[in-house]
Amino acid sequence: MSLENKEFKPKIVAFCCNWCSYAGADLAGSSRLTYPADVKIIRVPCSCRVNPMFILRAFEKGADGVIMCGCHPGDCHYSTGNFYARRRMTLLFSMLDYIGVENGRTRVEWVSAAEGVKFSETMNSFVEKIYSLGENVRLGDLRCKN
Amino acid sequence: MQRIGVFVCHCGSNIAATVDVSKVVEMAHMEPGVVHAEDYQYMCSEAGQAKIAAAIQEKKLTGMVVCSCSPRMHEATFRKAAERAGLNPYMVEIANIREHCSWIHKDMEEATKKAVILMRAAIAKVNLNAPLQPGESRVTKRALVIGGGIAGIQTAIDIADAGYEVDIVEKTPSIGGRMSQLDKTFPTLDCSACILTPKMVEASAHEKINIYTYSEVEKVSGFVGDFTVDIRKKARSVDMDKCTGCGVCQEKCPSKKAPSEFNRGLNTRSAIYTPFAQAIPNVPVIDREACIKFKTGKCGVCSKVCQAGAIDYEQKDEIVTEKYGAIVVATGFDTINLEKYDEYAYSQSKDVITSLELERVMNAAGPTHGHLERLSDGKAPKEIVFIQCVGSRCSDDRGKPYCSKICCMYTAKHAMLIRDKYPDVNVTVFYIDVRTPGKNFDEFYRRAVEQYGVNYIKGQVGKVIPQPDGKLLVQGSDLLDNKQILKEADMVVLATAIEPNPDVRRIATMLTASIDTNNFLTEAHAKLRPVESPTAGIFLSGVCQGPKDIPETVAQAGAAAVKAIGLLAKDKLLTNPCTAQSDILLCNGCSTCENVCPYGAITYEDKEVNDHGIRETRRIAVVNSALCQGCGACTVACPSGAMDLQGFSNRQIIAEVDAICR
Amino acid sequence: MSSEKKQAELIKEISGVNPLKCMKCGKCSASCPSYNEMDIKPHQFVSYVINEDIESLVNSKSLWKCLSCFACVERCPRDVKPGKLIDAARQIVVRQKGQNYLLADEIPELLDPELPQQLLVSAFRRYRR
Amino acid sequence: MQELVNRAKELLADGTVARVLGWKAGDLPYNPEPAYFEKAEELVDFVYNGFCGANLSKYMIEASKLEGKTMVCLKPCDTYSFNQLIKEHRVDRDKAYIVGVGCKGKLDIEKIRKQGIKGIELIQGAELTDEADTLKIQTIYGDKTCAYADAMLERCHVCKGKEHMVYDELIGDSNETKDADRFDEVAKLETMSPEEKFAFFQKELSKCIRCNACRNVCPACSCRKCVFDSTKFDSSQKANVDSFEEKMFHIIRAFHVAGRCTDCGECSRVCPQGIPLHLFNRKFIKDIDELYGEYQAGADITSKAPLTNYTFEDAEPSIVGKRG
Repeated sequence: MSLENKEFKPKIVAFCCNWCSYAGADLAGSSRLTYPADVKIIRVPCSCRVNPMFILRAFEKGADGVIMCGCHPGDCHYSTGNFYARRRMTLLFSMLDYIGVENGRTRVEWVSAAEGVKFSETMNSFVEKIYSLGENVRLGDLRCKN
Repeated sequence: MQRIGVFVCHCGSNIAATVDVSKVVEMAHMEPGVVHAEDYQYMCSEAGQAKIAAAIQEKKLTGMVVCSCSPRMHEATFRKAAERAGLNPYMVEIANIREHCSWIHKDMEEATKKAVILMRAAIAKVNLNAPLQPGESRVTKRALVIGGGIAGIQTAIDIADAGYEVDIVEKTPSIGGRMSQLDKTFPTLDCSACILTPKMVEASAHEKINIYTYSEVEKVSGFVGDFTVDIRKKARSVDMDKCTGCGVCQEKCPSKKAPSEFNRGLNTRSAIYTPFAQAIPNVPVIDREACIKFKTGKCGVCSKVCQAGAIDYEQKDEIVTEKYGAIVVATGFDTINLEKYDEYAYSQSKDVITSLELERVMNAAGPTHGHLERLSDGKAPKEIVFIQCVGSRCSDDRGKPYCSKICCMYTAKHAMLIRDKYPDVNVTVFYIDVRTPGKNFDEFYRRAVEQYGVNYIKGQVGKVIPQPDGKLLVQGSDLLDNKQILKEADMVVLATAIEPNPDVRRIATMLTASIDTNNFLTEAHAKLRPVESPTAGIFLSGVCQGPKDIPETVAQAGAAAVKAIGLLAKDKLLTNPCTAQSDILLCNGCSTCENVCPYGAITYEDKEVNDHGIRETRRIAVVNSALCQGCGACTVACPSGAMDLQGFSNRQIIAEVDAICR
Repeated sequence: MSSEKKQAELIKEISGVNPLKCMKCGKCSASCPSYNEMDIKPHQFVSYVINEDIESLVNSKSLWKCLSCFACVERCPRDVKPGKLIDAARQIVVRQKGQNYLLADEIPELLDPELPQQLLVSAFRRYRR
Repeated sequence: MQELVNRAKELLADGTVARVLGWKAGDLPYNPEPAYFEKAEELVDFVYNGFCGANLSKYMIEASKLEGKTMVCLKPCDTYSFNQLIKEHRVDRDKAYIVGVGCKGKLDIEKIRKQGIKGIELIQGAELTDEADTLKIQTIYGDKTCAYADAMLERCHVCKGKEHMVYDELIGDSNETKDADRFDEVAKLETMSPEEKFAFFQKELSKCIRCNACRNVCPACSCRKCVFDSTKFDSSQKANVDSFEEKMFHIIRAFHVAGRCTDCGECSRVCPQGIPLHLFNRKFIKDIDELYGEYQAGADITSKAPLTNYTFEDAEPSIVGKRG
């Protein structure tokens, strides 16, 4: 299979907190609100469980976009988790931007358990963005690319 | 290597219509560690669970993945099924191929591919799962209620009625709280003392309730089910056991200049005092700041007149240490300081008073014995102006950004009571909005207007100007008539914003209970867990959680009691095993994790370690798994990766990432 | 952007005020010493800006009756500061007149014996920047 | 320097300290190295001059475990690191007798070499007590001179100041050497296009040989075991086979020290490949200052670090795209 012929199918990892965003994704599902199958969700207890190393790891292994979703600030199940997550991600994304990684490849969105619509809209717009950016060539282990 | 079983559910056609389940089973066989894979119509059914149990036993599974609906739906079901078949329930992982896959994708090939990837991620995770055992911790069958107002009293009575021991800690010399200072209550206008006093008596007479008045919580340690609390019993200088409450000491005390806290400083009291007549306990305290004996060493009148010999000048503060299973915070509120509101002339004129002061003025036991009179000259007022929202709904630092909730109703009550008792007095209320959501509340307010002729003007007051003749010139605006109003009044009453008792900050810190920017205690969930603090074992009762009127406070007090009873009824607590653990060999002891833990679950201990032959004592983080709720904030804050979360470990999540990006 | 909207945005920018914070309590109007002289009252200023009717504002009598005593700014519980909005509307008028700030020499002939002294002081404060 | 040696002898003699942590001369005129001295006689080898750039704070982690106190010589910038280590419970303040030594800017031999000065035999003017602002360098090709300021380390041009944050006594005066803003370089990179940024960092980071010198010298990288050496993240010591390894390593290293890095500049000083590693740390410091308020790690031992703190109104991560 030659590279040129291959249709670009992005790999997108979504980290969702158990209490709000994962439930929001469930609601999107039960409401049959579609979004592309390129998105795969990993359940974490809280957005503050997401280590920047996980995000870099995803890119290293060939992810084209990574999105993290959590409870809205102030609504965290653990009361303060997403506040820490917000600072960590802001700094990490800023660093990735600084070394020249397209900034659209990373995103944080706050999605409550009631926001199935927002979840699906968020994923649709994120996937669209990743399609427009194309394959992630600046980060990633080239051995993982085929 | 794990022996993993994969169970793919059709969920009728919910999954099977979009995902090729047999293909998923086929792909499962190719994954490392998988020794069994099958699909079935409904995995959650009795028959489905039986299949799982059979596979666990026949194939000696050490882990399993169910590809089905959301774990939020059936994770518990499958974990229980696994446990019954002898597999540790935490060796079960769910691949959500319904909500996150079959329901949102239409193309079968695409959905099947995704389902396979989700399954692979779950298998990769299960490969790294370890059996977890929920911990157990014991429950001390005793509750502590901090604050002896109506909220604390109600909570204590409800818990005690369920058969559990309760201690109330109250800072002032008597229980009763703010409600004891009120004259009448809305919307029924019954006398506050008449409904409160029986409750106070009931609490004090209850065999399961023990009341510490004139006492404060000094130190709290421990965790849900097993708190240890130090209570400081301040020296009363009066022996509680000997005192008969005859009151002679108060009568004879020569020092009578101390401002009365109960009457909001509107009059004075003696140095040895009970705050009010119905005080419980009916034992006075000596205010050592005001007492002549304590200031000069001479006097001792009270000791001489006390026939019971109860006066004890030598008494010292005493620390009582007690264990509790649950703690209820009921610290209540105070009115805000009006110092920064020059324009209302509160500190310039005695005739500008707060609504709480008006309660005392209207009360028969108050400074004016219930006569409505000006505090400056004792004259009967003819024009009274009420100003609403003083310090509430303010975005600047002079006031509070929130609505204090109770002011609209008590102002209507005051206006109505005055018009009822003194029909010749004109009452004007300047309001921004009249907020009356509550049973019979709007009807109450309408009665004030329609039946009692209270003059409501929409518009805030800009300035109150004391006049040389003692009158107060009120300059306000009428937004409906679009005109500015100048009104001469004899008395101005300010509906002052309420704020949480300032002590709550100290208490919240001790309890590691979180508070918001306005110092109100935060609830575990704004809608679904409104009487619990995010810190396990801490419950919230009354205004410490947010502005409330009496019925709401009592309702919340009961709810807090039920939650506390629910906890005390258990002999042991099973703790969530998905907690953080620190690796003794990796931990730096740097305290970073402690700083982000919302539950105060992390402490540090000097531990002897053997690091590949190097024996030394190191400062190591220790997680109290009874307190840890498993958020994982510490695991990311930890620079060395020593802190990890069981059930969501770094390697597990990385394995999922790798599986998805494969 | 329509010219009305532009002007309203300009007022917000000059004054640094977010009129949407107003809770319509009327404390500004209650505090205003020039209230009776005004055709558009201080609290109404806020809604005029919200409704983007700047035309009426700049043509109102109120614009020149405001003493800039800033009682409304001091007392506003919501940080909306109607006085600043009025100030900004005046600024717009001045700018429309070709950026010509008042020269000291021109003042005597402009003086109106009715004009309150405080207005003059505040005018100096503002235009000497 | 003599004053330092004399004081060290006194402290050793009266038993206040059991050892002295300073620098001893290396085999070349410009490579002194950190050293312990336990006896007065050993102090003949003690040096303190413009080439003593090494930050001795990190050595105090091990020295804190030894019997008795250690006299440690800390330059003003080193004291920030020491404070940060106190805050993280890694050093024992009671085990240290801190002599705050004066500093008039530390020298970078690479900068001297870049001026074409090779075959160096002797350098004069690098002593703290030397008044001259020129270095006299004796080489096998004859005598050369070099302005002191031109030979200074990058970090000294953006010096945090000549105050010591923590000390028991002070010896020697310091000079104000700051003549540039420490965020200028970062700001310049920020304005580049993504392609230019990527090219810049790709070029710099491809030089990395994963020798771990930056990690070993960094006082904030004081973990007992680095995550890159542990099995916890499946990231341990992998072969240096692709372009991502270094990026991951350096981003994570900078992230792990974000909010804790005092900007001591040791990482850049020791990098054998000359990678400007401080650009990573400073980017985080700049972001923290701009987004969460100015914060200098090590300026005190009580304030909350930016990554263990928050406010409700904190910027959203999307600000990264909006700043342009």
